[in-house]
Amino acid sequence: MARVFIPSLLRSFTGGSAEVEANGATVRELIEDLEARYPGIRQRLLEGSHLRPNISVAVDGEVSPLGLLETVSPTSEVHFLAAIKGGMAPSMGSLSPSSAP
Amino acid sequence: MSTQSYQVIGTRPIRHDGVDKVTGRALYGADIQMAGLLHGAILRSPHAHARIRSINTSKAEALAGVKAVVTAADFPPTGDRIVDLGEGETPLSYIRGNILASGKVLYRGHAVAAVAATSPHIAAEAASLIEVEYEPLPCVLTAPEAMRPGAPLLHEDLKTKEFGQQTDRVSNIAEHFRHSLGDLEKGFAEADIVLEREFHTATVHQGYIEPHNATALWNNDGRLLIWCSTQGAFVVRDTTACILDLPVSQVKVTPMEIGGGFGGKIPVYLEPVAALLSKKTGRPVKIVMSRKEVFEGTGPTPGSFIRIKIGAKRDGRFTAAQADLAYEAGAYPGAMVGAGAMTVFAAYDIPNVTIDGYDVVVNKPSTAAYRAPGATNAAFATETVVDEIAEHLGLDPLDLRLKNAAKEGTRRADGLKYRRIGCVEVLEAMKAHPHYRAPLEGANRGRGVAIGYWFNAGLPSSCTISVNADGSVTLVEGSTDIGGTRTSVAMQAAEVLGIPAGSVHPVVVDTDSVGFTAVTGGSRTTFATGWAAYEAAQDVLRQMKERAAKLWGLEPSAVRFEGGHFRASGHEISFAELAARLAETGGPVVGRATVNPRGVGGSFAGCIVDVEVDPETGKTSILRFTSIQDAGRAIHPSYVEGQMQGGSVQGIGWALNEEYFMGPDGEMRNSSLLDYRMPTALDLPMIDTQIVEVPNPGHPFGVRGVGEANIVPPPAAIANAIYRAVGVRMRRLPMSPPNLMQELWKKS
Amino acid sequence: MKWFDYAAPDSLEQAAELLARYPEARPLAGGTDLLPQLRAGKRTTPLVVDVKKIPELSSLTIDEKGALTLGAAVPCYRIYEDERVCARFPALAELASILGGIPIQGRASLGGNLCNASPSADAIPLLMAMHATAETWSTSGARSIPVEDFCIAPGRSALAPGELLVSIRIPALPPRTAAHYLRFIPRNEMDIAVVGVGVSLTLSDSVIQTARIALGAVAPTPILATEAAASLENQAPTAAAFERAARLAQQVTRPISDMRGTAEYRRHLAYVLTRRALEHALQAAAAS
Amino acid sequence: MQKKMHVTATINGEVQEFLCEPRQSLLECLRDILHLTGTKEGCNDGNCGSCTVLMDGRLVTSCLVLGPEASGAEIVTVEGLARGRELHPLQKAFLEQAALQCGVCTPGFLVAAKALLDREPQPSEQRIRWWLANNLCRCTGYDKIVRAVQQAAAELAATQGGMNRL
Repeated sequence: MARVFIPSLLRSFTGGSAEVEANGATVRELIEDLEARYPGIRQRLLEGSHLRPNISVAVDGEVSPLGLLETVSPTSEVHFLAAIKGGMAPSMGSLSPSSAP
Repeated sequence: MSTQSYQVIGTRPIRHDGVDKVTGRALYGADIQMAGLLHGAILRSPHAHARIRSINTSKAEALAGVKAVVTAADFPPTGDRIVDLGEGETPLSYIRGNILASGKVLYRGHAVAAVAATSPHIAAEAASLIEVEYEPLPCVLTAPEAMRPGAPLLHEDLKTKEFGQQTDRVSNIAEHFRHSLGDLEKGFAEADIVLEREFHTATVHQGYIEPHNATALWNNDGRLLIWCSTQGAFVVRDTTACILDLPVSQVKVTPMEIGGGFGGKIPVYLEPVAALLSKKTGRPVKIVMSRKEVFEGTGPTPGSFIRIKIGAKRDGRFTAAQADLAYEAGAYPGAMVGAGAMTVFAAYDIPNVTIDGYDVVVNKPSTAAYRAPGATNAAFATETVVDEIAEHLGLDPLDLRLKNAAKEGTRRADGLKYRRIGCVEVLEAMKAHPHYRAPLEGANRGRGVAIGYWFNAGLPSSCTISVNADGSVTLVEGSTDIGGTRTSVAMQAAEVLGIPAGSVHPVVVDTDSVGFTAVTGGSRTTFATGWAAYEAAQDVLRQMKERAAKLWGLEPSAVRFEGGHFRASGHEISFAELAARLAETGGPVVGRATVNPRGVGGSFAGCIVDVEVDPETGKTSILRFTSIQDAGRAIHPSYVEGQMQGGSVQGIGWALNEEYFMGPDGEMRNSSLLDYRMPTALDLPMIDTQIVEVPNPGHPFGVRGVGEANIVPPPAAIANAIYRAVGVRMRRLPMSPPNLMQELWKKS
Repeated sequence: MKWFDYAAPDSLEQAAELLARYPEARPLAGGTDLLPQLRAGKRTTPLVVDVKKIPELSSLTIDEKGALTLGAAVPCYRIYEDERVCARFPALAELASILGGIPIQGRASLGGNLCNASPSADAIPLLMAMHATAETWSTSGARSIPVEDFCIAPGRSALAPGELLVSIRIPALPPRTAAHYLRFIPRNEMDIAVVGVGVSLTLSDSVIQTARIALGAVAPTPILATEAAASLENQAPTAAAFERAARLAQQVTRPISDMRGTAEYRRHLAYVLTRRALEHALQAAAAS
Repeated sequence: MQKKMHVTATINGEVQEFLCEPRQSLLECLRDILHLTGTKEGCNDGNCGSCTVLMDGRLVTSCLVLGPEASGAEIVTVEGLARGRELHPLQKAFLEQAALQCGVCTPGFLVAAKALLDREPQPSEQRIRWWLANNLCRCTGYDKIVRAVQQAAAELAATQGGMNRL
């Protein structure tokens, strides 16, 4: 199972644990598995079927440009990070649609 | 990572755009001339915080030569939306609000209305004839002030977010987040020494010499054409399309040469306004900011309040560290506090860490990135506390840093583990540098050191490379070239193709003519666009091997490329010779690539500085300065050195004199290059550099971004040097003569 | 910038006539203060009168008594490139070489610096210390105004409407006399004085015969520190005497706090710079 | 009545005539009327040096000169430094020393440095810094600019101050 690191502000869902385990071949599947174990956490990570715009995911230490589609192996380390506004990667031009309803 | 020796990489060719830039031929945004061109001017708020009661434009419209006036009312009626321009969810009203204020003005200099006229003088005069009735409101100018309960609110609808989750708390705190690692209490309990200090840093500006400018033509076919000075043409395209509610394909942005950016030319200010004026007049409209507008109406980098607490064992080993970072976002959410949190302890391996970040809105211009945004503020705090710990424990400041230095496998407080980094190598190079051991004699002189980190960005870049029959290639890219990246990108293609750098002709093109490319920022261009050029060159080679195979009647797999020649058993043809025969072997060869790379390698930079303080005036002079940085692999060492020198001097300016000097009414009192006091040639010695190369395993040539980390250490290093010179610890930036004198008085 | 007309008269009479006809007209010498002020809207004018073609304003002469008459529009570089000025008025040449950067010195004049009447003007404290007078002309004739009486408020001079500054007259320095201007700026160039001090000392045998001390940027106009100067007369030029004079000079300051420094800081600098300027002047006077 | 003025000036060796408003600066005249856009505006109040030109052999910031004041004057801008296809030694040195990054301050620096070398062919580092103190560069930290001026001075000395001195 992949090791998932829980940011401090979401640890209320994991009973205070900073590090949990979850299954899944992709980040999307991993989140589904996390939701089964820690109900409510999905809603803090996803908005509809997308990763929340303020959250990015890192697999094995690399912030992934693929997000939910990124593949995960059973030995992976997965981090959910508060995406950083201004001056950081996402603000410098993304391929996101120019507007969302 | 290849350890082969390179033909092009590491050499110092003349930059491709050099002749145009030394002869005055290079065309920057303000140089645009076109038939029927109108000139725009913007009316800006004289209040830091006020409700707009009414705007009367009739007198302006009546002035001879005036062709149009626009206000926020001219935006399409689609303002009540949440949008995502890669900054996260943001109300469109915030994005538009910073372009032209609606309802309220939130800082002095906030754009309220704009005019297009037949000359810049008439436009400016007309703008002054627009009558705006304001209801002034109390303003808040610093983070601690704005966070206080009961503080005047900038946005009545702004509710604090905790890790992206909206709460019901209405306040000026747009966002709070926390990184934590280990057990903080346990870590401090283990420490033999715990120091806790508070720091204030002033708002500072990037200070690029070319003011913002934009020219727009809303063409009769409905397409919006824009020429401007920007770090990212695609960002301008997407943002302008979003603001004006247009499909992105209806906007074409042509990036002109850019006279400096440093992060400050990522946001959009003028383009949508010029577009609205063009829409009303049917003519192209150019707007160029004055220097005062640049200071008051664009995005400086946040002022901040920082509290740092570090615990260490007697032997110097850090056991715990805590940081509170409150950064001033300016009028709209989005301070660089996330990056500040990521970098505040980034140079150290500390087992127990908690970092709290606060993004706080205040009545100042909406902040923008500035070279390693957020990191310089944070390092000023951390690196001066580290220096104090070294003093208390009687350790050499570099030994203390080396003892705790982050290395491959170190886990940062945000959870990520470092891959191969050069922190230790940079510290060792500092220690070994002759400057560090050179005698420093004389009264009131001192030497300081500090280290800084910037993590760098990847992000998408696209390139095409067309092979010319004369053996040269044309490289088309979307990265605006601010400091010589045409050349550092071209050199990577040249290396792959086995041709001289001068045989690659790089061109930076508009948004219709190249694939999506993110901004020139985040130290990413030589890394990511260079990588795209590498991949496009590989694509060229693959196709040319097929052509060679066709010439020789072989399978492409039989053809090798080495030393600039295609070879197969018994056959050999140079790149140039084969280029001349493309027509007969199937037509043109165009290589293409688009990358969105992982493998970004962060960069560490350190500096050693000697200062002399005049204890009677508080003035600090820089006697000697050495900058040392891990470049991964230096593609063009002269321009790597140039980045190190430029970043260092911006750091020196930030340390010593630069600040937004605000009156209590929110007026910037020093909004000119006379009183903002960036360093001149006469204020500096030569800036010595030493490039450290710890190749980044994530990049084909080992490149790390070098544009930013160099600005991070100087303020802390200078503070540490000042302490050794005159015995006072400076915890407020700038360490200007009056501020330093204040501390000297307290001491005596 | 609002529209204005431009005229470049080539005689004092023509200029005076224009200034009489357009009381709001602004004379233009180097333009280094006037143009930024017009652009910022701090001043408006219907007519800019370029005075550089008027011979009296563009001449630099030293008369038989050794007095210097410096045309109001003579740019700084002509002062420090003039060997006679460098030899006889070295402090003035040095002042001209620190006023703005080289391109500013290509245009800016001490006359303009005086007429701008800024509390922090670099030229004024030194001119005051050197007993300079402002020579003016208008349709009602010529007059001579001591420089210490020339500034009446920030940005306002004693010039009457229609009156033009023609030249600055600086008497010859007596033997064993030296002047010095010292200012404090955070950068090493391109800055406005946080405080500026102009001094002159005349030595006689082993004592100071006369002294003059003027300070800039510590009051609404540059001021003379007469008591401080008087305290030096007939005193040996010792560190203690300079210290005492500097403290007295500090007492007459009435500084404000602004982006260039607090009132407290300015008062402190007034003391430090007065002391240092006197030390410089002493060395120069002793050597002369 | 608001009337434009007729100005005749020698610009980069050629006599030029143009009409300008009295309020237009020499900088505006060069850029907007004569389309000599090599001279840049950075601050419009004489504090950045990007618009530095030579006027009758003297360095001036062209933003602080009114167009009509140029009447009869001889102006040299960055466009006038090269002799035909031959770059001025300063231009070559700036390229070889990588003394520019964004390049927007470069025209002003080149003109200022030329004025210095015309007067002081062998300036010390301190004299170079003194002469260039009115020109702000935010990219380079000045190090490579100072070195480029030193290189050009050495080259000019080697050519006996002859052919390349324009």
